[in-house]
Amino acid sequence: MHQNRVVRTNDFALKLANVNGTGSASANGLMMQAIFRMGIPVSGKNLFPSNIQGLPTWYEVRVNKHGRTARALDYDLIVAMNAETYARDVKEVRSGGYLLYDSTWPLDDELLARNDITFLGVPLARMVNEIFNNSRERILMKNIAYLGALVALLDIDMAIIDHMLEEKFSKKKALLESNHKALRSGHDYAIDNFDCPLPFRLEKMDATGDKILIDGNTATALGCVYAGATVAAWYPITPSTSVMDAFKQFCQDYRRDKETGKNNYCILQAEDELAAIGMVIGAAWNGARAFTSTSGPGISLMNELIGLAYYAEIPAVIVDVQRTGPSTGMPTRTQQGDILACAYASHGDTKHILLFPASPDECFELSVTAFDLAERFQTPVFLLSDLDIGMNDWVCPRLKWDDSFRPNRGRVLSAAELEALPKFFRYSPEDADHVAARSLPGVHSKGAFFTRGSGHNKLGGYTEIPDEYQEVVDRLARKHRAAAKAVPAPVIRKQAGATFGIITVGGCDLAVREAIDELAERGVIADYLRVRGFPFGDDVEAFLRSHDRIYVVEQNRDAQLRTLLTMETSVEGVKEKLKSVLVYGGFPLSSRHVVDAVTREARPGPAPLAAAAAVARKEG
Amino acid sequence: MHQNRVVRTNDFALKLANVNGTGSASANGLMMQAIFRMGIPVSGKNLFPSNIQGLPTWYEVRVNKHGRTARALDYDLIVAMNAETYARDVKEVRSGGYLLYDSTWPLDDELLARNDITFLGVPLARMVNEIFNNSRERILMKNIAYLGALVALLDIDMAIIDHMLEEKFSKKKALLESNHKALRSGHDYAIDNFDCPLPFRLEKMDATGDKILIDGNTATALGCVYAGATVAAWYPITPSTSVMDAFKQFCQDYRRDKETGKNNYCILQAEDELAAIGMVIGAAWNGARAFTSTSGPGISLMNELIGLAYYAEIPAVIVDVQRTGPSTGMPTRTQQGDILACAYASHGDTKHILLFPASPDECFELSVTAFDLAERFQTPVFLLSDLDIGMNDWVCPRLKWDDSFRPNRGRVLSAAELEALPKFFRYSPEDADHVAARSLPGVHSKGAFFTRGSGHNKLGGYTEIPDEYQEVVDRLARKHRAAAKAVPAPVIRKQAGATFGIITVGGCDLAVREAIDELAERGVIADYLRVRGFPFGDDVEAFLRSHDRIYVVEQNRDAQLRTLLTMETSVEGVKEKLKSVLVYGGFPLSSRHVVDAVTREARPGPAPLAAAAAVARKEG
Amino acid sequence: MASIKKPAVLHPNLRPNAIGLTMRDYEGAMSTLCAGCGHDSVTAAIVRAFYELDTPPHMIAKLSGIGCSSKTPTYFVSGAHGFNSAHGRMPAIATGANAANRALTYIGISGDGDSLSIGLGQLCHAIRRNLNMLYVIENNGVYGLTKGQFSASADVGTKSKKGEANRQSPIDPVMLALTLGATFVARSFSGDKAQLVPLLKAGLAHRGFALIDVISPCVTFNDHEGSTKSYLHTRKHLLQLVQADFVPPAREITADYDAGSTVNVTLHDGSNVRLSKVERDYDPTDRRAVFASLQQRQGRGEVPTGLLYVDKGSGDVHDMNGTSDTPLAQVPYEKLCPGSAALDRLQEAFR
Amino acid sequence: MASIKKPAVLHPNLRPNAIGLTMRDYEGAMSTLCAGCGHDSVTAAIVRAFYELDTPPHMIAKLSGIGCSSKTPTYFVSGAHGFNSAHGRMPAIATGANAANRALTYIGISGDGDSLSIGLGQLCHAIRRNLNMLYVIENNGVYGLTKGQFSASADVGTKSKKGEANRQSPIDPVMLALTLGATFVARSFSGDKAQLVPLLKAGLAHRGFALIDVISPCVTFNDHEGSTKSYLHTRKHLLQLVQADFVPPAREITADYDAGSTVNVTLHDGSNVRLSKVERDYDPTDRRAVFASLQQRQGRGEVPTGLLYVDKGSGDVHDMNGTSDTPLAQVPYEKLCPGSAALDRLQEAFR
Ligand SMILES: Cc1ncc(C[n+]2csc(CCOP(=O)(O)OP(=O)(O)O)c2C)c(N)n1
Ligand SMILES: Cc1ncc(C[n+]2csc(CCOP(=O)(O)OP(=O)(O)O)c2C)c(N)n1
Ligand code: SF4
Ligand code: SF4
Ligand SMILES: [Mg+2]
Ligand SMILES: [Mg+2]
Repeated sequence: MHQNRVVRTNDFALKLANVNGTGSASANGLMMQAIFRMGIPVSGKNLFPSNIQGLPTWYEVRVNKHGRTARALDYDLIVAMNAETYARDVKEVRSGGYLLYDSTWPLDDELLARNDITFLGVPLARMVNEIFNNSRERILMKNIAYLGALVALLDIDMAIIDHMLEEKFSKKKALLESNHKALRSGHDYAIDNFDCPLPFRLEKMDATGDKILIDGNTATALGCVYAGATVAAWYPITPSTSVMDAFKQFCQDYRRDKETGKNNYCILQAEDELAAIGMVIGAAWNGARAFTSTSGPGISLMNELIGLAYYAEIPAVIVDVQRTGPSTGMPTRTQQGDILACAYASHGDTKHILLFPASPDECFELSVTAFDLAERFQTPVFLLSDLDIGMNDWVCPRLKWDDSFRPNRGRVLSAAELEALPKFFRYSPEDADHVAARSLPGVHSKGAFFTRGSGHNKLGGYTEIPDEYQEVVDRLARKHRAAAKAVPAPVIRKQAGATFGIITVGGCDLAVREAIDELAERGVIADYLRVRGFPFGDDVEAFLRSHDRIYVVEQNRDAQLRTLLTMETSVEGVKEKLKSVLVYGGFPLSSRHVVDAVTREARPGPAPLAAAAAVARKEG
Repeated sequence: MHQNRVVRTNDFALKLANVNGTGSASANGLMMQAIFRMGIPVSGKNLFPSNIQGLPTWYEVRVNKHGRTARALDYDLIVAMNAETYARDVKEVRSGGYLLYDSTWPLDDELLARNDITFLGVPLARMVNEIFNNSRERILMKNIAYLGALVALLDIDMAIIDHMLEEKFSKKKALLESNHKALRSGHDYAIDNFDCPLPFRLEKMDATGDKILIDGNTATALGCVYAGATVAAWYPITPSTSVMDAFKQFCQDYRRDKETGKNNYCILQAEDELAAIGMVIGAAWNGARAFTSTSGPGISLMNELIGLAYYAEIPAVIVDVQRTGPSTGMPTRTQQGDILACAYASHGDTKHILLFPASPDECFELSVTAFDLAERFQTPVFLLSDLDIGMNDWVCPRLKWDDSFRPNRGRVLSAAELEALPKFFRYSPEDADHVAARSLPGVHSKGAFFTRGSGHNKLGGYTEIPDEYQEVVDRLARKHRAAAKAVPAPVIRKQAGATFGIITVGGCDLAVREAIDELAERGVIADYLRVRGFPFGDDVEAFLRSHDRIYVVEQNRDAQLRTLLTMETSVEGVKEKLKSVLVYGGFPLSSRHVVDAVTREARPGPAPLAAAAAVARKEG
Repeated sequence: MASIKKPAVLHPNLRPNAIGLTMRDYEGAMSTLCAGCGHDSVTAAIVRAFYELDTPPHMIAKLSGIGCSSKTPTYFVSGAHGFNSAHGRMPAIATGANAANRALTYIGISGDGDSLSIGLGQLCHAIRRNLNMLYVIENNGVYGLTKGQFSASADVGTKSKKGEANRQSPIDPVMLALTLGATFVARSFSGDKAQLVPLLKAGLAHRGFALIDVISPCVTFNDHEGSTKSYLHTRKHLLQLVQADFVPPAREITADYDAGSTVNVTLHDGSNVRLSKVERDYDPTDRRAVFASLQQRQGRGEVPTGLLYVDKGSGDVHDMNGTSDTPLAQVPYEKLCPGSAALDRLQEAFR
Repeated sequence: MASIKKPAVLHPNLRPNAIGLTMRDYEGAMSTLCAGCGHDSVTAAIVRAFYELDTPPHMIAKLSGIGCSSKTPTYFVSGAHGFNSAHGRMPAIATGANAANRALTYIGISGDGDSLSIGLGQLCHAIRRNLNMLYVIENNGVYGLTKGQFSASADVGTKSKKGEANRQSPIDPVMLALTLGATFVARSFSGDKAQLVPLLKAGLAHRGFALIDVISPCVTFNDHEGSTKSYLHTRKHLLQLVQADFVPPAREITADYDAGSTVNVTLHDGSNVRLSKVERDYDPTDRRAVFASLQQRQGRGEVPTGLLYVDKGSGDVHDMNGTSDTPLAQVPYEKLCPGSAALDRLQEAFR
């Protein structure tokens, strides 16, 4: 519980309740960006519905000078712009907090019936109706008006907002004009009617100078461009669509040949996901770096061909921006529910390489890695992102690029090498990674090879003979194990006096690290490991070995990461060591979920936080 | 090693090497059936290629008076009718054994260069060419001619063969005539030229009087008919195709309404497996018992809709006649490689009910169970058969049917019940199984319900609210666990003084039980458990608890059953207890594989059998 | 507070129909689509069609795939069972449902993405089977729910909101259906309720697969200048080739009409569809002629609408299968299980 | 000992072609299909076509799905890269392959099951994209490899080996392709090598999607009396509408011909296809006319063959995409990576 008599700078959370399709997103984004430009660590989470217009949508902003910007679960201020959800929204204001609402029409009392919070009524509708005539404009500008009020209430730097508006509408003077009017009216009303700023407020700092504001899907697309991907095939699906939108944009900017004006890329909007993965496999078979981006339902549809790529040993990069399953599930909610579906995708004995980015900057880094691994190990590689990472803007370190980087294309024989060979055999000899060299079509007839998903021997010939068949699939198993050394190492944070460990993955990172700090403040000391790749390497095994009790924090119901850690490591008693903390309601993880789950169990240690417990019941 | 001076009755193995598409299958089947009718336990395994005509095919027959009829790995007699594989086939005759070949043309000596076996040359081509003119007939009758020779060599009851031919060709006198001629000529040649019968031979007994000869796919189809399935949707795929062929035949025989002549069934040949499972889901949604049959690749393609059925809680019965994967793999070879693919099919958090028949009679029994479980738990149920069970003729106990059986349709509300309800909610209230009642279209408008694969709350309404979503998926998890009490109990065979356990599944049954007997004979005593259903019940857990060392014998590379046993039971240290015996070359399991693997490890105990070790290297 | 409310589907009058239900009884939940979305008008037409057909709500099965269009079954006939299935898979699910219970009236709502991309194969095979259902494609030339990518029905040259022109040749569901032997093929426009309602009724009464391709503009992503699926463009180029009037079984066809310009088709249930043709030489029962005429007109950029082709001759899935009249889902188990005696007899063959 | 040997594909002569290769150099592994299978004749024709086109084997990419027909790429041009992929998925894989390397010659072999059932959606969309490849359907009206079920191309009334008659209306790949805007549509017969070879050559030279529907009887499961895809039935009803002669770029067209009965089409690579028509009024370049004429003839039970329609006008995937001439798979990384400077500049937009 916060003391709200004293002033609290750069440490609060607010939530904006809107109706989707009313233009609130841009106003909210503007505010978040402004805070970022003030140099203050901030996060913005867009909790939107699977719908185009008219349903409830929320935008959560958390400001924290220490960079603890995982999702917060109680709010100092809620901007309630949606009649439908108003009742629910009021409840979520923390005791002592504030609620900003449109006071154009009087609210019936029971909606104002909380005497532990402060109601800030702003006649937004009336204000914009006075200024604007066009009804669409009135709807849009109302958002800018409440933004104006927030500028005053939170001490957002007005100059920065002005500047951003000018950037945005440099070519649309009229719009710029309207935005300024709306902004001022909101601002001035707040100044005149409330004592601004509120006890919790902003104050410039310089914690973001070396940072950027970017969403994971854009970063992934950028990674694919820098990795040298030339063929992309996809079928639209939330929340992965923006990966291809961004890839297309970047290609138009960077891949159009200066002289010829021709394109050094080919993006194929496939008829479905079965076709999309087929196109990727065909392109990779032919020597291009190719990828697809999709979400759960697409992974299910790709199952058969993923097995083909695995068995015929064709590289393929599959970006899975996970959403809440099963089936159609909740397309605009986040989850980490495809871990097993990807690790073992397809019928028969199959095992795949997985990469787990935790933030947009890692999406950039690991998407490049994905292509190198796919080509080095001649197999499908999954980049397992999620909606929270992929579609929300995150504050991250500037992306770096080393111009000396050259892609690892794996073992591919040149015309000369083929010429020199007595005879080419596709699946032998194998190298230390248990990978054999491949030949590409069109290079040399000595490299001619007939690729098949049916039984084949180590020479590449068709076979139905048991030991010939086994020789190949056994090598595939060894090859997968060999990839453990090649996938990115886990992130490990040890603390003196740690009594247990916490393992997590992907987007849980921030919340779990915050939880570890909070726990430490309570004297509950834990080591931290975040896996970044599967198969698991020695450092994961070592961590498992060196801790007797380990919490596995992940966002799915069935403890999928725990299953992988149990079955795919060789640590004595591993299953018994691993306890699960599972949060899978569809909203991003908060440190509270973890702190509560751990304190509930971890002895010695204080009793669980009531609030957290409540929260956990409600969302955890 | 057998002593072949002494006479051995009803205990030997032979292998017939043929070319597919030459009619050998029917001759070989005839022989196996004759032995069966002689009252002798026998098995016949058809090892055929993924091709229609011209490639190598083998037929293995094992005769064993004790009913040990799992696949044998060394052969007392090989009938070598295929030039292409002759060299390989000769090698497989056990030392002291016999090889029958066509001596029409002299064989070059190095093909006869084994002095530890006896070569039986029969001029088959010449014989049939003398009798027949038509070239197709000559090809076909050659098979009957070697059958004739075998009748003499093995003491097959000629009267029985004659009788079977009469049954078979009662309407085709000319053909009957030819068959008799060919049969006699082979028989007489053997009598005149060899001292018949061979030291290993047949002798009538009465071990099969209460038995039938049937393949698993036929039995499965019969089970579906008796279960009351009315809608079947499928797409052809080896080795599952004969399930639908048989279902169609049975429906034509039993499901045509006497009065109206109309059909009480509807078989839909779908355009692919995605459509097939869709049709099953649609039919089940509408209240019919519906099923599909497929193999690995089909399971991969059904992934998305399996998740829909799981989440929307629609019954569906999926017969997976497993073949060797991954990808197209070896379509005419057996494997148990889809266990995990089925258990966790589809993206997101999903878990399914699996049934594991070990023989055709269990295919019949469990296919009936599958429909009851699918409707009781309102979820997809997989019947995991395989090529060996599904396509080979097995000697099994007669199928029994209790006419008092009535299907368990699960909780379905009648018009009256709906009328009586204040209001119908699809997903509550739940019963002890955590199942809620469903309503069927067309029954009562009070039962009207909008089924969806998107987020829904316990009332059945659309939701994107975390705790409403969780409430439903948490119940689904409980529902799956509840099924553990309902799936068929495992088969357990304990022995006094057992020092360890062996767990297996499906078609491994015979070979493992034989291995356990052989081990016992060597003083290595093991308890036996065969799982028949997933989720696992208390008796599986108890068995795991009560043994410190347990071998899990299964036919796949990645120890999929072991994974399931490890993750889906709550037994302390279970992972460490379980050791794998994996045979996955595509041919059925033999006791040798198990005996060898166990003796290699099991201390105290004798050294591994050289032969077995060799075999294991070659096929294990 | 801001919140765009959409009116529930309109119900001009509350006069009960033959089974005593008012139009309101055929409505569904409030639409969550964008204000002005063509799909909402189609919904309204469907409500009226069922109301006028006096169909008992619980005897209706409404199915869909995934998409804005596929959401619409929620918005009509709440008294009917509905199935909002998976993207592109509704045809197969409808096929299975129909196999299990032939007594229900089946209506499937899909979109151009749902039907012509991911679901194309299933749509084509449902047509082949002449599945007895009304299949409505709410065709807007884009993927609405995923925010405006071109769909396979986008015409060559049509522009995206960003101004990009489509270059791939479109799949025309009408031509495709005709090629595949569809027995009822129509095209309409969400903005033309007068035409749409009788078409829907005829399609529901038709035994076999009735396809109605409804141009249904997406106001949010494809109603701009340069789009060939906008309200404006459709209104401008739309041309009603055949006007269909639906005459229910009971009612008898009065009023003489010009035989040359009118064709009367009696459907299996005894109802009649009276087709008044704009052109004398257009024969909506001659597949080849229809083909030629449509190709010609569409070649000219026209958008011919109406009940373009109908053939009541051929049988549906159940006719081909000889299924019993009792819905399979309702055949008593006693009739389905051959019993132990039969099993014993049968097993003699397994010896 | 019994073992049915099939002759390797015949090679009448060993005369080297322009690049010094003999027919034998275009052969593949020995066929494992049934003796007499139509597919083997198609294989032989393909061998000759490539030989006569002087195509360097390693510049050929041969792809297929799954089925007996899909096995055939193993049996021709062992010097070419091949991909026997998954059932019904070859079109997508060919699309990706083509996107990565536009310099190769693509030939896809499929079956009626592979293309018209499980693969129908992908085939239709490959046609829409006008993917630059020759797509051969070895059409036998059944699923051969799974032992004789009816395929979607089985005609109404055709009988299975067991004597059952098919009742579902067939999908005709030729009509389908025409409806979808295919730019090269032909039909032939495995038994008519003289017709098939020039068609294959023209299809390979055509830039865009060239579809050849080859009636290729299944001797084992669909060559019996009562089957409309048997050798006998096909020979009896086959009618060559347009006879195509292929004239390679170099060679010039000599000999004057009757302008009314002959059309000359010059392909992108400069080669010519000379079409001699059986009927004066048949115009293989007029889609609508072709449609009408085919519908009429097929209505009479005829099986029109030849290069039925050709349109060299429209562009392929790469034209629409404006892809660089260098195959994407060969563009050096330096041209693909924008580098660190660009990244720094770009990130100014992310502040
Ligand atoms: C397997 C799968 N892939 C992709 C999606 C994402 N998706 C939802 S709706 C849709 C397209 C909808 O377009 P259309 O059918 O034309 O409907 P509209 O929204 O235009 O009415 C897509 C691609 C999905 N739900 N499932
Ligand atoms: C996903 C999948 N489903 C089913 C099969 C089984 N299957 C193999 S070939 C085939 C049909 C082949 O028919 P067609 O394409 O006409 O080739 P044909 O053998 O007649 O030449 C089928 C159903 C498969 N291999 N994969
Ligand atoms: S996005 Fe388009 S299709 Fe979807 S609801 Fe809005 S207007 Fe309708
Ligand atoms: S089964 Fe038919 S299609 Fe297959 S190889 Fe034999 S003849 Fe050819
Ligand atoms: Mg659309
Ligand atoms: Mg075929």
